[in-house]
Amino acid sequence: MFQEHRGQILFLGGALAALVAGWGGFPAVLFQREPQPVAFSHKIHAEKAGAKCDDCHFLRADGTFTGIPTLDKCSGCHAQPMGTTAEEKRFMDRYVTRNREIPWQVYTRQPENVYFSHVFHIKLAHLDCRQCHGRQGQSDALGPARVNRISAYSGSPQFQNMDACENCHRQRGAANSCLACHK
Amino acid sequence: MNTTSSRPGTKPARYGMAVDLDRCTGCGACMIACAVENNVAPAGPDATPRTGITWMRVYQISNGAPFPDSRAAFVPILCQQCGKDTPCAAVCPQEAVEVDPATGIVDQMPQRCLGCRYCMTACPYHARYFNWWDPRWPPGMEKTLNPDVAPRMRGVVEKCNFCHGRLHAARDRAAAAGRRELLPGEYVPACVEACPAGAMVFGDLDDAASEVARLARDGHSFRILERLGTEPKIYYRTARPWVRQAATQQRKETANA
Amino acid sequence: MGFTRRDLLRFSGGSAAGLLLTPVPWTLLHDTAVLTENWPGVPRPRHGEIATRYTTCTLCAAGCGVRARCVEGQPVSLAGVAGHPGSRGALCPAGLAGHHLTFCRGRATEPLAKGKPVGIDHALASVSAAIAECGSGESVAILDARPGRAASLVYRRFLAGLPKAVHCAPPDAQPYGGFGIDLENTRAILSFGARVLDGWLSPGRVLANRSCFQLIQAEAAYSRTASLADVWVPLPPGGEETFAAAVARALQGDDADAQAAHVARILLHNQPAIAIGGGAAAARINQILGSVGRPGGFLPRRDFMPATNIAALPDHSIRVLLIEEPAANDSLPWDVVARKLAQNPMVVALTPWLDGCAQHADYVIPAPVYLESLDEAPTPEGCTVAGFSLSPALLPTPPKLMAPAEFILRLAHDPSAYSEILKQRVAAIKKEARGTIFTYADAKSTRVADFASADDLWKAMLGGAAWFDDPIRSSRTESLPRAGWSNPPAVPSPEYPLVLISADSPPPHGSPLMSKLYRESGLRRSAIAAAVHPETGRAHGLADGGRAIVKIPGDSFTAQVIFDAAVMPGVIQSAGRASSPASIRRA
Amino acid sequence: MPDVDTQRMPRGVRRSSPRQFLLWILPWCALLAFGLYGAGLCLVKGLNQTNMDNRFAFGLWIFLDLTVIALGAGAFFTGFLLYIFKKNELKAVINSAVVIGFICYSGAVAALLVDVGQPLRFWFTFWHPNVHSMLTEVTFCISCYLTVLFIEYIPILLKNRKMRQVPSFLVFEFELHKLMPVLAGVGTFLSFFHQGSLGGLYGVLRARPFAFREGFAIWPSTFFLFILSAAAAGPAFILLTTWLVSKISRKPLVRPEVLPLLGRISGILLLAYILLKAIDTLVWINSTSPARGFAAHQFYAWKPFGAWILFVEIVAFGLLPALILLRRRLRQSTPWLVSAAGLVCLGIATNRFVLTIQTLALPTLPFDRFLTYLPSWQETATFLAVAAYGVLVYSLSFRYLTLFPQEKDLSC
Repeated sequence: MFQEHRGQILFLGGALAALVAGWGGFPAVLFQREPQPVAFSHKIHAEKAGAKCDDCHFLRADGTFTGIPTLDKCSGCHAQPMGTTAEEKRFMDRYVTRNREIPWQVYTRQPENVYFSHVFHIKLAHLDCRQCHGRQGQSDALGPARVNRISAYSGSPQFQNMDACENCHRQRGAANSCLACHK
Repeated sequence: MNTTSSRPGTKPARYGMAVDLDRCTGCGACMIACAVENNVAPAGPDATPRTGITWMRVYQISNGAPFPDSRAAFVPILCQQCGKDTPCAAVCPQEAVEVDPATGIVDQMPQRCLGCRYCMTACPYHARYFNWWDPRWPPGMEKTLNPDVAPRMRGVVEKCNFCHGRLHAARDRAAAAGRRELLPGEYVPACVEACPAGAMVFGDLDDAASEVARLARDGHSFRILERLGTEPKIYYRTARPWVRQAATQQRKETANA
Repeated sequence: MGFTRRDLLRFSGGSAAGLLLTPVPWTLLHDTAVLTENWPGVPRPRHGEIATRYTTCTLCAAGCGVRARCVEGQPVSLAGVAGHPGSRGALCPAGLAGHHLTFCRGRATEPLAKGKPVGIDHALASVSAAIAECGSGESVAILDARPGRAASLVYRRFLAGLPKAVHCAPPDAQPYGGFGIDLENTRAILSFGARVLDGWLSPGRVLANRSCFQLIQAEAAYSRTASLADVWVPLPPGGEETFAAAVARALQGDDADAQAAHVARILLHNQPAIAIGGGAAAARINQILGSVGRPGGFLPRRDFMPATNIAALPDHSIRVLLIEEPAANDSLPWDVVARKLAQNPMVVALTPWLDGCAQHADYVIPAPVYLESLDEAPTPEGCTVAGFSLSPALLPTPPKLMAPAEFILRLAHDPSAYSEILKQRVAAIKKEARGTIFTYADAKSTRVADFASADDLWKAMLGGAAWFDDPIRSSRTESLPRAGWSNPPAVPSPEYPLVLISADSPPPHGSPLMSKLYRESGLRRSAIAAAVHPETGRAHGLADGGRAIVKIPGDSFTAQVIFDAAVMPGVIQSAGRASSPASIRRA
Repeated sequence: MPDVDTQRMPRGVRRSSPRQFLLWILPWCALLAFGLYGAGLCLVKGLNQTNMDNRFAFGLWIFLDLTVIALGAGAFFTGFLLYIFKKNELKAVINSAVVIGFICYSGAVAALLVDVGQPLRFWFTFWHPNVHSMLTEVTFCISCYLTVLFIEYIPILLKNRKMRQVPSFLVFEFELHKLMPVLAGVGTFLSFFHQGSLGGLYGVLRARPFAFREGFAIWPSTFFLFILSAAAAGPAFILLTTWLVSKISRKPLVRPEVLPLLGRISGILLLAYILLKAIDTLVWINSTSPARGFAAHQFYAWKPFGAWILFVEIVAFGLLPALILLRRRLRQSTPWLVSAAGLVCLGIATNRFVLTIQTLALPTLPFDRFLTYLPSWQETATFLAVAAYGVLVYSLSFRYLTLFPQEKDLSC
């Protein structure tokens, strides 16, 4: 039985092996998981500090976006420990006391050649943060960022790829020439 | 090309430039300002005038008279932002070049570029430049790069895009003030800003009130290679007949014979 | 039976087929293509808070106002300051890329003694010792790159304490002495080789008035200015004196050759007119034109600090020479300096560069370049009123670097820092309470008197501001200094049948991006280019674009030949070379 | 061991000894290796290894591609005549034609991959095609046609004695054979298109008046001229190679009437081409070019490309060989026939040269200069690599495969 179909079986075996490796192993290998340096909870800050998004992530007067706040924003409140958690203590003596900036892993880091204007989407298109960033603002813990080992671009689910941008722009009849969003 | 519409509520502009050849002294400030603004790398060790990258390039032209009657004039040549049958946009095999209907600016996307250089053969102004080398800055000088412009990589074509980074910045400032429309003068390319002679004027050619539109209509104004019918948006003006002739009329003699 | 080769083929065939149904090949295809966007070799600009800061350019004597765009404090581009009274919102190419100077190669990074690193204190000690050893008849000299600064005062104070000392300046440092040029009202300029349209005074000021004056360029070289002037008088090399005399005769109504007469006519019909650049020659013509002390001519101003022209010093008189090398734009003619040095002299170079006078120096004291330290800009060259502005640093000062003034202060055992000297200068301005302050940020002018205190004034100037004195109503009409030196006539000989002249010398130091002008576009000829008239070239067996060897007395260099019908026959035009007889042959 | 070697050869034909054959291919292998090194430098260090520049953005390689693809046209055109026009005499050369076609096209594609600045992005053209671009048309057609040629090459490969021992291959080959006419049809269609779009490549450069041509619909006249010229050059090149191979291998390969037939086909097409080319040139001189502000005579005012090049291209390398090939008596004499075929190929090369190199050398800006360009050794090496690759593939195919079915009968 095996002998007479030996050829086909071997062929199928090869195909099967490839399928398993390609669908199972490959993605795991391709993406590097970068854990966040600090266990930060948007949820707690939203509740305790009553912080809105743009308390920490705000637009400058010239329309540019600050993105992730720098350490001094944190040490504004965390000059002394607010709580008793070991995690906060670690955070305190690692960054605040040493005054070292926190090397955050950005989920939505855009490629260098992308010009994304927050001010346009917020002030003129009146988009809500959630439309792109999902429920990140309510999250209790920051998951690791996924970085493509080859292209070094963010592979996180929150990462907006060009198709997503283009579709939305097309629906809203917004500009979709190359240099409208690239630089 | 997938440029369907401009931003809703904004009327499309047709940005153009008027260059006064009688004011230009060929100092090269525009070329330096351009390179600084657009993160153009300094010359590699083997670069020549034929392999260098100068989005803005000032040519010296002569009245042809020998010593002692020679006179010189200077003609800044940048991408002429052709408005009709744009030669480079038509030939790019993978939509790395397109004309933005919202601004009339001819966009070049180095990240989409294959580096086939077909567009360079198509451009009669030789305003397109190829990255023959990896871009290299002296150690530490990367710190001075402009964050509004993405550096290019080896093996792709680049060219003037009217300092698109400045357009983005201007749009951001306007948006921060709740405006979609840009006010005249809110957006000016680096070369125009840098010209110490004030020889260059930039603006919306469709805005009849603008200085550039007025100069474009001026009797002394002309465009280079106008008869190719590609509707370039860079206007030159001079009151000196020989300059106009040298800049517009094909030479008859065999210069290299 | 075992695993045959054919089996292996079957298996791999199967896996190959299977692989096509997985994301592997397509993802790899995509990601490798994306990799080309940010592979090594493509730098990543730094992002962050963008701020505008103001300073004043010290690269040359023009003192232009500068607006800097900074990212995270690092200047990424420079531009002029709109409405600046001196520079009219313009910068020259070198100024536009001034923030790159700090990254140039060939920087002096630590004190050197005969090329070996030494401690700064050791350097100070040995220089002091050398000064103490100075014998009679031997003098200590400081070569002041730009007399008239607060730093110059420091130098003078130090030298005053020495038995025999001289505060001197490069040959062409003070072409107009205590006078400024009222360019705004000038109708004609006769220039003897001055680069009027190519770096004279401040480009903004000259070009803003270009349409108002006739420009007659008298020089042998077909320079940038000559090629654009209203009239180009191609003088034989070194023929300035003769031509000036002819023009002078013509101006006084005596007969002269047609060309001189023509020039004289233009000068007379376009009053007020001035002559510049030709030293004594120009001075004589200005006397006849009466252009000294009248509007549209040379107007006296308050702050003149005369420094001795080093070329005028007796030869072999200097035992210890401290040279403050100009920052970028103009280099020092070393041969002129060398003649003045006594037996076994000590030369101290206070310079940012290793390739300039540092090569001839016993001690090199590394100086910061433009934007690396708080500096000052004195009265802009050719300004009709006194002026002063600070040049606040936009970059951190590298370690081990020391501003020349600092070094002299230490030498004089003066505890005060250079910044305090500058502060005193500002305080003095406040005390005299004359003139106006132009602040860069808001382009407003305020009377000095309206500032509450010297401190306010100091703060304002640190934020970017320029002080300009009130014009003075004196009728001083003493003649112009005969400063400035026209090249001695270079006489061709059988051995050296041609004359080598300089045209549009490139700045010795500048941003790497200057390659755009000199190497990537051919807009300006690099130092290796030698332009000759085609006939001259053919007569000497040269080919256009070919290489050639140029011989001058005691030196020779290879150059790239450029045939240019505009160049004077019998002349070799090469950037950045002193006038001299020369011969040329194919390499 | 020669016997093993002979087992691999087609039955009933005699081939040179392994030693001789080795001596023959060794230098070509060396050349190939050297060329690959040059190409490798260009890929690793970038195109700064070439002497191309911003003005001479295209150089030796594009000239090579255009010429080689024109010469390779014999494959499609012979197939076209054989399978669709049933010119069965051409069966004698069709295999050789297919191999030559395959060599030319694969060579051209390889050169193209070295020529682009970002080879890793090659697939962008397929993913984000700009349908207005002639180059897109070229890329699509050439890659498709290369596949076709490959499929056409397979049965020739499978006819090899060793291969025939695998039963499944036999079946496969038999099936493929039924497919041949279809493939020939597809191939012909594709070829007509990309030969044309190669011509369009320069004809559409509306801002390069030396190259620009008016045309019909979206296609400039060069589109059609290229098709015709390629169709004329293809057979001529096959004629040339067949003659060359039989000279080198010292064997009759095809019946005496085949080569003249190829010559006649080439002659007829060439004459038609030359006439149209002449008309096109006149129209260009008198209307197209002046209309864009360029008096055509200016283009020829620049040394070294005087009007002589026009004469050479149209008369010496065009009209002359056409007339030779159309005279029955001259056709029958091999020297005339072969030299005429040679001239045809030269003519094609000249035409492609003028369109690529001369177009770029000529200034368009009034104050610009005429430029010259000499390829660097890396460029030349890559060029030679393609040639060496061609010779090797052909030699191997000739030794082990049946390129000329009539050879067997003729040799015994």
